[in-house]
Order: sequence, then C-alpha cells, then structure tokens
Amino acid sequence: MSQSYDRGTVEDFGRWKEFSAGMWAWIFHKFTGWVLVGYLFTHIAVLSTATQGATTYTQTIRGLEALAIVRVLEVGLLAVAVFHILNGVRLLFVDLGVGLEAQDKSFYASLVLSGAIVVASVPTFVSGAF
Amino acid sequence: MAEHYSSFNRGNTRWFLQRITAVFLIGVLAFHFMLLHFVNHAAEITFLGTQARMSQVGYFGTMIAFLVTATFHGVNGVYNALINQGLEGTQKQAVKWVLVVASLVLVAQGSRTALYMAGIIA
Amino acid sequence: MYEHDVLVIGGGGAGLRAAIAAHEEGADVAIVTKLHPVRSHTGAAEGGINAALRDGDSWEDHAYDTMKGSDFLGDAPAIETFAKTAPEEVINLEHWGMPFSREDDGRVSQRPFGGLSFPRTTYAGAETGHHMLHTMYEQVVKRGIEVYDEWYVSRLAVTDHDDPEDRVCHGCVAYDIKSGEIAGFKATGGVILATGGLGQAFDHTTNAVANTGDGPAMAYRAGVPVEDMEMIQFHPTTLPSTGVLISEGVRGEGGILYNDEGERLMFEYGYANNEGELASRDVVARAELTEVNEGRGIDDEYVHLDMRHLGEERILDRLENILHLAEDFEGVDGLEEPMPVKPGQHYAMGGLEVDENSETCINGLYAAGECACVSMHGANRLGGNALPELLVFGARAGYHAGGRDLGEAKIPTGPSAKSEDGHVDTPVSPGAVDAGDGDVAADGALVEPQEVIQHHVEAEERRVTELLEKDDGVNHAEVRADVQETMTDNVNVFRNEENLKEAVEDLRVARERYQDVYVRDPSRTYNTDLIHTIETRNIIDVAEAITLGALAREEFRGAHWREQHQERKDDEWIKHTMVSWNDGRPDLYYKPVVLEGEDKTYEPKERSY
Amino acid sequence: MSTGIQESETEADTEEQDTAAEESAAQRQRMETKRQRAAERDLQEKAEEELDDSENAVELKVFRYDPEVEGKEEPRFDTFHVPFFKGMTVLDALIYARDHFDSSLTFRHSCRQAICGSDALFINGRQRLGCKTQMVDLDWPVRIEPLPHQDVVKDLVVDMEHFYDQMESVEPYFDPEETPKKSDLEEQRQDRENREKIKMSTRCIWCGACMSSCNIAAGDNEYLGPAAINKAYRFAMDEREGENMKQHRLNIIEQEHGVWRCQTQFSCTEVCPKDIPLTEHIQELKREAVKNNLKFW
Ligand SMILES: Cc1cc2nc3c(=O)[nH]c(=O)nc-3n(C[C@H](O)[C@H](O)[C@H](O)COP(=O)(O)OP(=O)(O)OC[C@H]3O[C@@H](n4cnc5c(N)ncnc54)[C@H](O)[C@@H]3O)c2cc1C
Ligand code: HEM
Ligand code: SF4
Ligand code: F3S
Ligand code: FES
Repeated sequence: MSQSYDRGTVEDFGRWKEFSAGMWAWIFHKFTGWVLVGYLFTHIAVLSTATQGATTYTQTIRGLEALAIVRVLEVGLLAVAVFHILNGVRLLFVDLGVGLEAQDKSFYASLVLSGAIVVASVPTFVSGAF
Repeated sequence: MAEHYSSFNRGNTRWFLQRITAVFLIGVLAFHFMLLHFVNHAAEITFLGTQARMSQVGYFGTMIAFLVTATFHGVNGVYNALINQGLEGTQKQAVKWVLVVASLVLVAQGSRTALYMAGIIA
Repeated sequence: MYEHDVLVIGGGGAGLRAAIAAHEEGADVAIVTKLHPVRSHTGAAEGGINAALRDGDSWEDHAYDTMKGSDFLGDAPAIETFAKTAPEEVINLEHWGMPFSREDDGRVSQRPFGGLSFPRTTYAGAETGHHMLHTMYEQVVKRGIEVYDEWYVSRLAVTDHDDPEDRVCHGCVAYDIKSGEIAGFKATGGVILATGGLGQAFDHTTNAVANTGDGPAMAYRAGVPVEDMEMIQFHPTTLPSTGVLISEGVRGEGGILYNDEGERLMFEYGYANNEGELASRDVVARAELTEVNEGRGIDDEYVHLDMRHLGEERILDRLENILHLAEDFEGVDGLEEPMPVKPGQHYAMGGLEVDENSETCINGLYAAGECACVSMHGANRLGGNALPELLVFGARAGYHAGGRDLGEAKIPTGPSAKSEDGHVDTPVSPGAVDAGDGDVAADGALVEPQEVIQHHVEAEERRVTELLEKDDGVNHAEVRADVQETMTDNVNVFRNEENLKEAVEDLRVARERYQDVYVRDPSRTYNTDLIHTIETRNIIDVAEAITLGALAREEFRGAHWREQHQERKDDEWIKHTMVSWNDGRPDLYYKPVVLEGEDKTYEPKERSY
Repeated sequence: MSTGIQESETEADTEEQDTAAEESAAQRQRMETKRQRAAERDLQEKAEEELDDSENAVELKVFRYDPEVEGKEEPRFDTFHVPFFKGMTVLDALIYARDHFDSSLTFRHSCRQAICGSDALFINGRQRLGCKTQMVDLDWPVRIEPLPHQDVVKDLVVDMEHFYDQMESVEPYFDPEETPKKSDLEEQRQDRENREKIKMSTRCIWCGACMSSCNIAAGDNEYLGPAAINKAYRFAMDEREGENMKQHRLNIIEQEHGVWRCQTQFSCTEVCPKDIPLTEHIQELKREAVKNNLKFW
C-alpha cells in the first residue's frame, strides 16, 4: 500500500524478524527460483560452446570444472535446486488443498531435507577439485 | 476494480501451466542432476559423451522439452514475481516483452546447441 | 451542506433496515454513522430472532408472549404490528442470503427461548446479530446507498417552536471524525435516529463502548420525551470480568445454573418452578443476585452456568462461539468446567417515545431500534425480540419517511398525550446546570430549513472550538467513570429510594464537573478525546432520565424492582413514565398504556414462569 | 519549529475561515499556546510515569503520530506503565493509559468482544485484536503499532478505505437468480452441508488484519486481498445463488489482481482472529476456477 509519509522504523526496520514460516518459504522460493533462471541462462550460454566445435566444448567444461570455485557454486546450485523442488512440491500440495494445517511443518521439513541432501552430495560434487 | 473480465483468462492458464511444468520439472530435473553429477561426473564430461546421449531421440526430445518447460516455468515465475510487486501499465508491458524475447532467444539458442551436440548440424 | 431525502443516523440493524426501506420507496437515502456500519453493536447479538413461522405457532401467540413478557407495560398496537410483521421480515433476511442455521429439510431452524410459548427463535449459530448486520450491510452496498462512516452526529437541526409537537426536524449536524470538518446535513423527507443502546451509563454492561445513548440524549434535548427509561434489562449471564454476554441460547439448549452449594437454584429456591433457567431475564437476574446476597454466590460475586452435559457435539454445533468467548475473555473452557456468570446491564426497554410508524412527536423525526421506545418491550424485553424489532420498526421508519402510507398511528405521542402530571422529590434539582437559556430560542423564529441547519452548525462549531481551546480542566473520563459507578451502585437490579436519591445527587455533581471538562488533544484529526467528551454529556442526560423514572415508579414491574414497593400495582401503574427536557428542566409526566389490540384487549395477568 | 506543523496549521486555518473568519487569528494564537502546553505536559507526565515503574505494571510502547501536533508529526514511541490485573487485555491496557495518562492517545475500539473488528493492531510484531489478546500471553514490554501497510491517520488509527474498497469490489451481496415472494413466507432451502461449507467464511469481521499481514497485498495495491476473496468465496459456494451467479463470481476472483496473486504465504490464515482458513478458501477458488476453465478446452 502506498505510504503517504515515512513510518520510519515501523515499516522497514527489523520486520524480517517477525516473518512467519509461510513468509520465509515464499521468500526462499522466490530467491531460489530466480537463481535457477539465472543459472538456466548461463548454463545454455556455456553449453553453446558446442557450436564452436567439440574441443572448445570439452575444454570449456573441463576448465570450468577444474576450478574449485565452480564446484562450490555447484553445491550452492544444488542446494538451491533441491530446496526449490522440495518446497515446490510442498506448494503443489498446498494448491491441491492437502496438508494445509501442516504448512509450517512441511516448510521446515523441506529446509532440513534440503540440508541433508546437500551435505550428502558434497563428496560427489567436490571430488577431484581439491 | 471488478468491471473488466475476459472469458479467456491468462492468469488462470499461466497459473495452471506453472504447476504442470513444475510437476514435469520435478522428474526431469532430478534425472538431469543424477545423470550429469552422479552417473557421469560433471568434470568428466566430453563432447563425445554428450553427443552419444544427444543422438538418442528420446533423450534429445526430453532435453528440448526440459528446456522449453524450464524456460516457461522460470520466466513466467519471474514475470509473476514482478507483477506481484505491483508493476503496472507500460512498465508491465515492457517487462513482459523483454521476458518473452529473452525466452525465445534462450529456447532458440538452446535448441541450436542441442542440434550441434546431436551432430545434426556441425 | 449535504442534502438527501432521508437521513438515517446510525448504521446498526435498525439504521440499515430503515435505509433499505426508504431506498425501496425510491428516496435518496444516506446513513450517517459514527462507526462503520459493520462495527455496530448489533453484531454482538448472539441468540436469535423471534418470529412465528411454523404451523402450530401464530402471531397472536407471539404477541401475547410479548405482552406478558412486558409485564403489561407494552402498547398493544406496537406489539401486534410487530408480531404480525416479524415473520415476513425474517424471511426477507433469508432472501437476502443470511446464513441461518438449518433443519434437515433445509428450512430455517428455530429454538426455544426464555418467555416464549413456542420454539420460535430463528438463529445463525451463536452469532445471529453478526450475520444479520452483515447481511443487511451487504444489501446496502448492493443498492449503492451512501454511507458517511465515522461521522459523529452531535445535534439535530430542529426548529425552535415552543411546543415540541410544532417543531420540525430538518436534518442534523455531524462531525467528520477523520478530518474534523463540521457539516450540516439536510433531509427533506425525514431524519431517522437509530443510534442503539445506552449501556455506557453503567459500568458492568454487555454493550459496546460506543453505546452512549447519543440518540436519546440529542432528541431528548431537542424536545422528544423519553419513555419508561427506568426499564433497564440486566442480563443474567454475563462474564464477571468484562461484561461479555453468554447468550441465552445456552439456557435455551439446556444449560443449568448452579450456586456455590451446587444446587440448581432456579428450582431449589422456587424462583421459577415451571420454566427454571428459561424464565424471563429479570427473574433469573434477581435470582442470581439473591443467591449472592444470601451468601450462596461463588466468590461472593457470581453463579455457575453449566453446559457440559449437552455434549461436545451439540455445543460445537450450536454454541461454538460461546466456547471462544469464555476462553478468550474469562479463561474458562466451557467443555470442561462451568462458566462463571453474573447479571450485567444489557438492554434499554425505554427510549425515545415513538408511535408504531416510528415517528416521534417532532415532525420529520423518527427513531427505531434500541434508542426508541415504541413500547413493545414494556417493562421487560424477551430474548430474541430486539432483533426483529429492529427489522419491523426500522423498516416502518424507512417506509414512512420514504413516503409510504402506513395508516394512522394508534399510539399517541408528545406532551399532548399526557394523562397525569408526575412528581418526584429530589435532593437537588435535576436538569441542565444552566437551564433556561440555550438550546431553544424564540418561538417559531427559526423555521427556514437552511437557517435552522446553519444555526445549529454554528452552535456546534462554537461548542467544539470551546472544548478544543480550553486549556485546563477536568478529563471527561473521570466524570464518565463517576456516573457509571453511581448508576451501577444505585440504579441496579435492586433499587431503593435512598440509593436512587443518592444517584440524583451524584449526577448533579457530575453535571457540574462536566462544566469544566476540557479536551486535552488539540488536534482536529481523529480526535477521539473530543468525541468521548461529547458522549459523556449524553451519558449524563440519559442516566438522569433513567434515575428519575426509577424514582417515580413506586412498584415492582418487570425489570424494575423497588425495595419498599415489592408488588406490581396494576391499578395505579399501568402507565408510562415520561420525561421531557423542557428547556433544560426535566418534566415528569405519565401517559396511559394502550392495552386494546385489534380484536382483543389484553388483561393484565400475573407473570409467573 | 518544523515545516510540518506550519503546513497543517494553514490547513486548519482555511477550514476555520470558512466558518468564522473573524475569529481565526486570535483562535490560532490560542490553539498554538494550547498545543505547546500540551506538548510540555506530555513530557512532564512521561517523566513522572517513568519514575512510577512499580513491579506490577505492564510496560507499553505505543506508536504515536499526529500530523497536526508538535512533537508528534514525526512518528515516535511513547512508554506507558499500566497497572496489571488478571485477565487484562491489550485493549484494557490502552484504555487505561488513555484515561489516566494521556487522553489524546487514539485508537479504534467498540465492542470489547472481538466482533466489531475495530481494534486490529500490530502487537509485538503480529496482527491481533487488542480486545482478544491477553497481556499474559505476550512478552513484556508490549509494543503496539498501527497495522502495517496501511496509511496511518493518527496514533494507532489507520485508514481503512482501501480495505473497504477491496471488500466491496467483489460484489459482496447475495444476488440469486430468482427470489420467492416474501409475503408468501417461502424460504430458499439450504442443506446443512452447504451451510457448513460457508460457515467459516461468513465469520469475517472486516478487521483487516489479514490484508495487513500479506506481503502480496503490500506490494500490489490492487490485489483483492484475502478478506475480499474470502467474501467472494462465501457467495460463490452458497448454492442458493445458482450456477450462473457462481460463474460470474468466479470471473470476479479470476481477474488479474484476484486469486492468482496469492502466493500461499499463510500469514493471513495465521493472524485471522476469527480462525477463518483463508488460504484454504483461496486455494479452493483457484481450483474451482481451473476446473471451470478446463470445461471449455
Ligand atoms: C451482547 C448482546 C447480545 C444481544 N443478543 C440479542 C439477541 O440474541 N436477540 C435479540 O433480539 N437482541 C439481542 N440483543 C439486543 C440487540 O442486539 C440490540 O438491541 C440491537 O442490536 C440494537 O440495534 P440498533 O440498530 O438499535 O443499534 P446498534 O447496532 O448499536 O447501532 C447503533 C448505530 O448508531 C451509530 N451511532 C450511535 N451514536 C451515533 C452518533 N452520535 N452519530 C452517528 N452515529 C451514531 C453507531 O455507529 C451504530 O452504527 C443483544 C444485545 C447485546 C448487547
Ligand atoms: C524441479 C522442480 C520444480 C518445481 C517443483 C518447481 C515448483 C515451483 C512452483 C510451484 C512455483 C510457483 C510458486 C508460486 O507461484 O507460488 C515455482 C516458481 C518459480 N520457479 Fe520453480 N519449480 C521447479 C523447477 C524450477 C526451475 C528448473 C527453475 C529455473 C529455471 C525454476 C524457476 C522458478 C521461478 C523463477 C519461480 C518464480 C519464483 C517467484 O515467485 O519469484 N523452477 N516453482
Ligand atoms: S478474514 Fe479474518 S483477518 Fe481478515 S478481515 Fe476478516 S476477520 Fe479480519
Ligand atoms: S497472506 Fe497473502 S499470499 Fe495468500 S495465503 Fe494469505 S493472501
Ligand atoms: S473492540 Fe471490537 S473487535 Fe476488539
């Protein structure tokens, strides 16, 4: 709603502390969604080296994968994707009107599960880079 | 507020497609991750490997579908998020067309790359 | 200046119904209300709406029950009009989509209620008033009726003829709470007062903070006599700490009252051997207080209302919101333990004198709802009879003001209906501190509508400016608290001469202190300090009229009980107590009760339950 | 003196000039002195209060703002120490503070029993009804602010117009295709199940708490908001209205700023004092709408 004057601390400051589960879920889902689209565009850009010929492609991918930073980012991407998927599933259930009473619990569950999956996958992702 | 309706409601369709694509993406994205990070480690990707996979019609088709749905899902999501922030009028139109063009470019470039990968064009 | 055909002051049940009715007659209507309509106290009504709808029931029975309930102080033409029209009005609500509770066959449910010979109370869960209010507001939106919400009406624009019956009401003066604008409102067809209850004259009440008796006080000062003001209903089941009401529906469904000794008091001590808990409200309220006074109360304050035996399913189905109320406002779980209850001020049977067309003695001025006294409740209102009253007489006010011919009224109004002078001894003289000058100028000097309104707008502006500018003085809240305290101490369920006189004195003191009130908040924006200060004056005026009536009526009838006069005196007291303002000096007189109905005359009988 | 005051004074002036031009200069002078004194007294009393910090008192931190009054045209928090009693609600505490310390403290309230919907406030970071919130259920000190995302008129009073507009934009009135004649006393039958279905949705008291808690409503001024959608649900699901009306109602909630804006944040459902399952109702409408459109495919 439009603000006709500055309510100062009342509206901008510290409000995030008062967010509830559903709001956090919304914020995280948004954030992860954006990261994923961003990645989609970069990903296609990188893969486009395939149009420059087989070697360029292989070298680019290998070169990138050799960088530790890329591996770390990949883990981040995995986290983002896993959360987005799990919370996406949660949202799909909400859309179907299933388990609405447990909406906060299912959000926490998505968080915890994402964490677990990411931790479990770290070895696979970073192997060979360090 | 409630004066103007059209019988074909875009909000409705887009909302529905967002969910349908999401359902599709759950499967494909999981498959994609599994295949390229666990079965074949990303670091061991070569053009040849890619070409081998891409030459299979089923895989090729899946990847194109993946590309299209992900693009729709992602771009539509971004568009929604922007509208939720109260984007109106020309701004909204501008954003809409930028996003439409971006997705078309993305899908075109993606498909072209896929064709290269499959060795159909070289 | 704003101009409409019909102005409705108040957006509660009565006001909304009146506005819709006037609109149906083709009038350009506007509602002016200090609260947004959906915030009106009609929303708090829980129990239900009485109407004779079913086979085996008849409007005649409903009329008789109402007359008997009124302890034969109700006027038959009003009661009969009411009982005949109520079914149609209730069905009308159903047609407007009100979500009534339903029977298996899809028809509107009805349940038993105190004092009724047939289960004729229609209801919507335990939040009947909420649904009724919202349903009607929806219809107002549908019709595009203009609503000036958060406009406080502070004065009626009435001509200055000496005789109130010659006066004409041309509109009112209102104050836009949000901006501080004071404006005149002109009505060419009529002004309908529907400002609701006056519970804030007492300190333990089921009424809202906004129920300050503004309508009665404004019109009283403008010349409309107030009728039977001493008849205040105390509801037997309110929560002790807040006054929040536990609906009669609980007793209707079978809830039981116990004293500290675990006895079912209504039967154990013979307060009502037939009806028990379902006896009329005054009977139950007095029974509870007697228990407390005789040492059988719990914590010396209240008794228990138990509904646990009804079973969870039935409670959840029909009385769910009672559970919430007991939990939120008293911290008690009604499924697990009995609920503490005590009597609290609930309803004003008396109010502005009107006839069965809702017209006052001032031309063009109507009143409907709790602020009016068409005298259908007489000395005691039956549960579930107020909501249909809002519908029936709200609609009649609207139709009449909108131009429909409702026929000649049979109930006489105005000082000319006087049958007898009244007299009470008061320790100090009641009425305005500066009685004599003020509200009324020379006879008939001010008649031109435009001028009348302008005159009143200016007077109001002066008053507001004075209050805002005054720099030091008394905070109205103190005065208000004093009034509420003395009313609850002295003009309660049990009344005696000494205490009533004490109240008259206290009210005099309050009036004098009120001369010095000031509004500390200097702002024009949303100044509730100012609004409450103006309201407090109205509270004093209605409190005084209540006390004078109570002092005058030396008998025990319905809700009114006097220690030295503990019997109903039909020979002497089948008459209405009237108080008129008379230029600042309250004038007490009587007017006969009309017991002749259309085809029969109601014979006073003992009211036993 | 700040410009804020001067502005509002000129405004007050014009208003007064309309009615009593000759008085205005002197009056302004007097009002000015009064404002200053009121401000001084405020300070003094605040100081006194702070001394009286007895243990059985609740500390309230109350948001204050008044565009017209010096010292209040900048939003600030005032502290009040109110004696505590068992069963005290936030509204009780506010009333006490107003009646005993500062009568200019402004807030809406009326019924004291959670039915009029006047006193939705932002209490300790959450939208609640003042009259329905027990002091003991809160962390002390208790912070009380006006509803977020709504324009503040003064102190705790917010402008509800926008909320009302949204409520009224969904054609919130019963409008069946045909109505029996009322003089025949013929009812429109409704089975119990159907009443049960709409029961929760009919409980809304227009308090605005839900709307204030919704981030989408905060970002998109035209979003109908949970309460209005719930209102539409109440009618769309009422079988007495008939199929055509239901179609019409689905069209209303399907508009650009209707149900599709809802991102299932659930805050509305969490704060609703009447426990209306708002998110559920919104979601059900979305599904109805989709089902409805699938029919045409
Ligand atoms: C808790 C409770 C439960 C009840 N239960 C039942 C029941 O079950 N059955 C039954 O039949 N009756 C019941 N009653 C009685 C009945 O609800 C009331 O008598 C009735 O609702 C009063 O309606 P009204 O329209 O006259 O006034 P209200 O609904 O109080 O409306 C008054 C209107 O006037 C406006 N107003 C007041 N002063 C001014 C002013 N100065 N300027 C502008 N506007 C003003 C207010 O804003 C408000 O809109 C109950 C009452 C209470 C308190
Ligand atoms: C794999 C399974 C996926 C699932 C189950 C899923 C689910 C969802 C759902 C249900 C929404 C809608 C949220 C709402 O409107 O309330 C959404 C939004 C979104 N998704 Fe996905 N998604 C998936 C994959 C992806 C991918 C691969 C991308 C990136 C290309 C992506 C990008 C987005 C974006 C940008 C949004 C909008 C976020 C916002 O509201 O700002 N999603 N997703
Ligand atoms: S839905 Fe609930 S929170 Fe929203 S306005 Fe209605 S009662 Fe208040
Ligand atoms: S908080 Fe807002 S996003 Fe939807 S679920 Fe409630 S309306
Ligand atoms: S005062 Fe009416 S809802 Fe709180």
